Amino acid sequence: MQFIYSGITSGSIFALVALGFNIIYNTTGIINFAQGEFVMIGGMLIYTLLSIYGLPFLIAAPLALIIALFLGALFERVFIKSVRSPNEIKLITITIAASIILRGLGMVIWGRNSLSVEAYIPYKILELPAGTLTSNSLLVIIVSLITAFSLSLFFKRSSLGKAFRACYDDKVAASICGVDVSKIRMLAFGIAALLGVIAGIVTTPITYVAYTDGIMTGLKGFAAAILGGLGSFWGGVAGGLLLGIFEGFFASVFPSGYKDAFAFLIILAVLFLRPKGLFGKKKAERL
Amino acid sequence: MLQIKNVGINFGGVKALDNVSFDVPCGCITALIGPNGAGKTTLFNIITGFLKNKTGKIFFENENITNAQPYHVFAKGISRTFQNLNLISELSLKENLLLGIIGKDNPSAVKSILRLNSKYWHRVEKKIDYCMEITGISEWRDRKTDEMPYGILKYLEMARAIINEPKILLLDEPAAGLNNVEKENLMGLLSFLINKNITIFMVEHDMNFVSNLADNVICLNYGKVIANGSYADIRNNEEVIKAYLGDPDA
Amino acid sequence: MKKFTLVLIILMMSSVSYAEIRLGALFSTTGPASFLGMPEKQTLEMLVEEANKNGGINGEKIELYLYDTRGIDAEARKKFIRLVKKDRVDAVIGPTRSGSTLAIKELAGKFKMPLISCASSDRIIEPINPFVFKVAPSDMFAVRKIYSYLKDNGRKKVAIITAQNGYGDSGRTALLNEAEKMGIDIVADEKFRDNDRDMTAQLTKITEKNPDAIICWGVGPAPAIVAKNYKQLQPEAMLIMSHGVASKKFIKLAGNAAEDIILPAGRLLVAEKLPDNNRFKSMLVKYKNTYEERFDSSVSTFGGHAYDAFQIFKKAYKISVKENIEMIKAIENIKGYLGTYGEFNFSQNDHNGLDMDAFIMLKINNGDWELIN
Amino acid sequence: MRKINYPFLIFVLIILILAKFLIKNEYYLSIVIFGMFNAINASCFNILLGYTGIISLGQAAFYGIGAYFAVTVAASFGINPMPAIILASLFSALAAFIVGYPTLKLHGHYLAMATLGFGMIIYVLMNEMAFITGGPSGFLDISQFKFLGISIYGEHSFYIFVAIMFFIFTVLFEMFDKSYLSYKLKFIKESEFASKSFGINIFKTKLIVFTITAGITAFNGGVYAYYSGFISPVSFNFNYSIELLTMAIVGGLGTVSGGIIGAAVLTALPEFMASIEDYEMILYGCFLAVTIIFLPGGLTGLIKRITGKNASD
Repeated sequence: MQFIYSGITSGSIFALVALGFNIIYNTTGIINFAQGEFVMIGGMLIYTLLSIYGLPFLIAAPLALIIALFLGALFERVFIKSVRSPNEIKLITITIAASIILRGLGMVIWGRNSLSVEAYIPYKILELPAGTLTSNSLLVIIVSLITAFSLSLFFKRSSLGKAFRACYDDKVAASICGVDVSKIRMLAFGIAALLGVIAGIVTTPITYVAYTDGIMTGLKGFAAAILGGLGSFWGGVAGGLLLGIFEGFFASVFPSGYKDAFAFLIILAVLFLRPKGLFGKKKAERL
Repeated sequence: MLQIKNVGINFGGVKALDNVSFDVPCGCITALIGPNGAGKTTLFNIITGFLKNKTGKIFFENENITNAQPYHVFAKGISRTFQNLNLISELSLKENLLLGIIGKDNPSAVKSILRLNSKYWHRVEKKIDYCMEITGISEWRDRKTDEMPYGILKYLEMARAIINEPKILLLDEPAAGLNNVEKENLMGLLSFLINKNITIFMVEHDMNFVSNLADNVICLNYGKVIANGSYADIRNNEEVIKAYLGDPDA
Repeated sequence: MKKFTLVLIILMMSSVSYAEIRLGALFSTTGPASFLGMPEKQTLEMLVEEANKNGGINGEKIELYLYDTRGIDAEARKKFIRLVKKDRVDAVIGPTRSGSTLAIKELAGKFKMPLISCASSDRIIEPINPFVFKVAPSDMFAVRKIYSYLKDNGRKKVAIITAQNGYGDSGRTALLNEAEKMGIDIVADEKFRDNDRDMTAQLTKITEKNPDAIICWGVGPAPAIVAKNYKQLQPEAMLIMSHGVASKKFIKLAGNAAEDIILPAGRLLVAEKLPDNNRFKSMLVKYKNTYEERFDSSVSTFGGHAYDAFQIFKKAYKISVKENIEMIKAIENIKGYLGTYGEFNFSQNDHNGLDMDAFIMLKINNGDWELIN
Repeated sequence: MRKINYPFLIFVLIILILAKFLIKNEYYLSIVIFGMFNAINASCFNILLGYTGIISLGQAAFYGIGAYFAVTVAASFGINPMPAIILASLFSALAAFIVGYPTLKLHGHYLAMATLGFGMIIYVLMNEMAFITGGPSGFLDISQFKFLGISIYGEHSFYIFVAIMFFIFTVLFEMFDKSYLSYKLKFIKESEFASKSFGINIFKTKLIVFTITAGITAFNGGVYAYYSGFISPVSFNFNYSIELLTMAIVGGLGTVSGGIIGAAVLTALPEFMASIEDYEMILYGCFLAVTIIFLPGGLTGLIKRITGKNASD
């Protein structure tokens, strides 16, 4: 049973990263391979603000989020918008290039060691049926869920959120209806970076942060997004949680060295049986 | 020649095609008309194997081709054009024509890489030249497709569809987007093809074009065949008029 | 292609500068093992600078050629050939990782280039290659130290959890091999990846087997997560780590969870706490203080490897000049060198020169190391 | 169909021969050798992505399968290196066939994920099947490379062997590029819909291409294993697949010279940047980004634009 608790903890992070993937995918059709790097930057930012500048958490966290939003938008302007005659492959590669640059910057600025920050809430072990959970893990889960819910509200209710959805459905139509598609794309990257930084902030006290962390976080998030169905909001969340639980399950049932292999095997199986992911909807294609 | 029997398909509850049956007779031009969303292109896609129909059967020369793979359908001698062209913009006109033929002949890849089948390629070059000539696009043969006007591309698509010498040609709105001169030329080309014993089955909106060419007209509306006959019959059919002009009683 | 060859030709013609002693070094200063390679690099640069300030070796200045292997075998191979063929060094220190060392082990023999590795795998010196040495103690010694400690405390049922990398694998092999010989019963054998974020699943599985002790073998942040998860699950068993975490950074990462963890490590960590009559003390304290002062970060035993490697090179160079023998023979003649990891006694059949004495057992207490007997 | 670009092939040949005689330093030879290994892999990747539109992020896995299979089979059954490499190549092709059968029905990002997942699984197997592969510590028991009774050892003799192999593959790639097959693949890449309706069995074609490139990559991997004398899983992880992707894109997708130029530049570049260490990663990323943003056709496209002639066709 313990694997479910641990799976949900790591899964909720995958979910946040997967959401970042989905938001960018939906508005721009790009898979942003630098999404994991945003998580790394988030951890580094909160470390800098808390441990180096000594700001209180309640100032540091919002500040980090604002920086994230700005960083994401800048990312889009510098890397994505400047690509001439963009196509899928070029855009994927430019995000790979960007992730290498971000990683290099991370190394130069923050060094090679893993960094950690003090836990935000007092450490407590919660006894649950057939397992335990720490208060900090619970915080991760709660923050991830709140973020997902408020984001979904944003997309459903606010007019800006509706503009996002319009972009997803039909870019040309959206621009005709007065939606500034270019601005929406920039904002999409901003929000994706925001999600990454939130994930980075909540995980750093538990799992630390090092400049190389982004690659694997990104891949797991991508896997979660694909598992849930690329572009599907709640699919991404479910995919993340499922991936986390799968990993925990395989680690606790099979020789744990093989757990990643099994997790990816499940993803392959899902792709073969349901090529659009577990919760993905098939977008109607005109032949 | 081509028999459609009780074909039906649903798109998420909407009956896109409902119990459609008709024959496309050999050696003449059959036109499929109907308002937008009537299911014309859907039917084309079912015939060519891109969509799997839920019910009904399709026969070509008395052979069951229901739910066959697209390349099987093509190999039987059914060639088609598209509403939105589907040309390869990065390649030249000549190279685009190649697509029409290699899928049919399936020349050996190994021989091709080792350059052992030069005779075959001579024949192919000749065919390409011929098709370009009859469609009148020879002078642009080495130009890239993305720098050509729409009319030329339309002809290129025709050329690509006939280069493999099909038995039947499915044309999806061949006259759409062409000016009057181009339409005249197209009519000439289609008559020429009929003389070459190629059956033509086309979706077309331009009634003038249909009236001049079609021996046989089928009208679809809301996925159902509402009329089937000569152009004169169809023109006076009440249901067809209703479908195009809307039901005055409604 | 044209440009590429042009640059190649230019590079070929531009021969390198002329220093008296050329020392090559390969460390993994980027990539996943960079937090090991960095202190090694810093230590070596510091030592070379210091040596040159004091007139070099035998009055000859040392020129250091240092490259990053990025933790990749192929990169280590390329850079090693570069050191040998382009920079024409006299000896090479490094690489950081066992895999990278193994990747160039044979080449070192072929090029007759003395190589003093900072990696720990036994396969570096077994089978013995006359040109390849290592200064990191074998995992076997650490394992023996741990097992004898456990036996002394009457604990025989052991669960192991190792990292899925060269370091963890080499430790795991030693743990499994020595267990039989020393009568230890291994009840669980689990693994984790360096970038895993949660090991409670593996630890729960281990706990179900009721071991007396859990041995975690890994480097970097992952063992700190193991320590935290261990605290969370509160098993009966005691937690033992490897010398891979022997650095203040580990205590900082694991925080409270690091308390009471037992590990084998080099004396460097507890230099100040050693009794004054300890023959290692003065040298360890000196290195520790200079390093920490200069780089403003706490010393790690991995940096100590570079320290030992450089001292051995220095000694060997002096011997080889004095007695006019080859460098490798000179290294084999080094006896009784007091290094960060103990007393090195090289011989023709022992290219490591250390024994079980390399390790002492430490306990983490109040965020600091504490010697235990 | 189209004429073979003989000047290009002769140019490559001259460079290879010149390099043999001009480069005496084994360090530079080793870089050229690595460049050629990378070039073959990047060209295979280019055929997949640049010609056929299959995005395969699992190429490193095939490279690894080739390397591991060749040396383990040779070590455990006492087979000579060359037959072992050929067996490895066939085995990898078989693996590609089995994996490709379900995966190649997928498209775009889903295909990327599937191949990436395959790469991850193979990586885990390389680490965990220690009884065969030696696990994360690597595989050391590699015998000396012999071909036709000549033993090949050291940079100089390996240079000759790898250069010949590289040239043969380059000629084959060039012949492939000028054959109708490359059109067939380009049709598939540009419009699956149109190719399907003109009788091309897309799935079969893709499967064949995937299988053959996997075989070539594995062959290359086998030779690499013998050249390097030691292999460990880190050489065949996801990062290498990404490196191949960047090489093909920097060089220019859909051209024969693309993979070669990309591999040459990106193999040589880090060697020149060795002195700036910390900033190497940033510069590498910037170089990549600048190429993508400002050079749509990659370096090949740039060369074409400068010389005004076609470097590849």
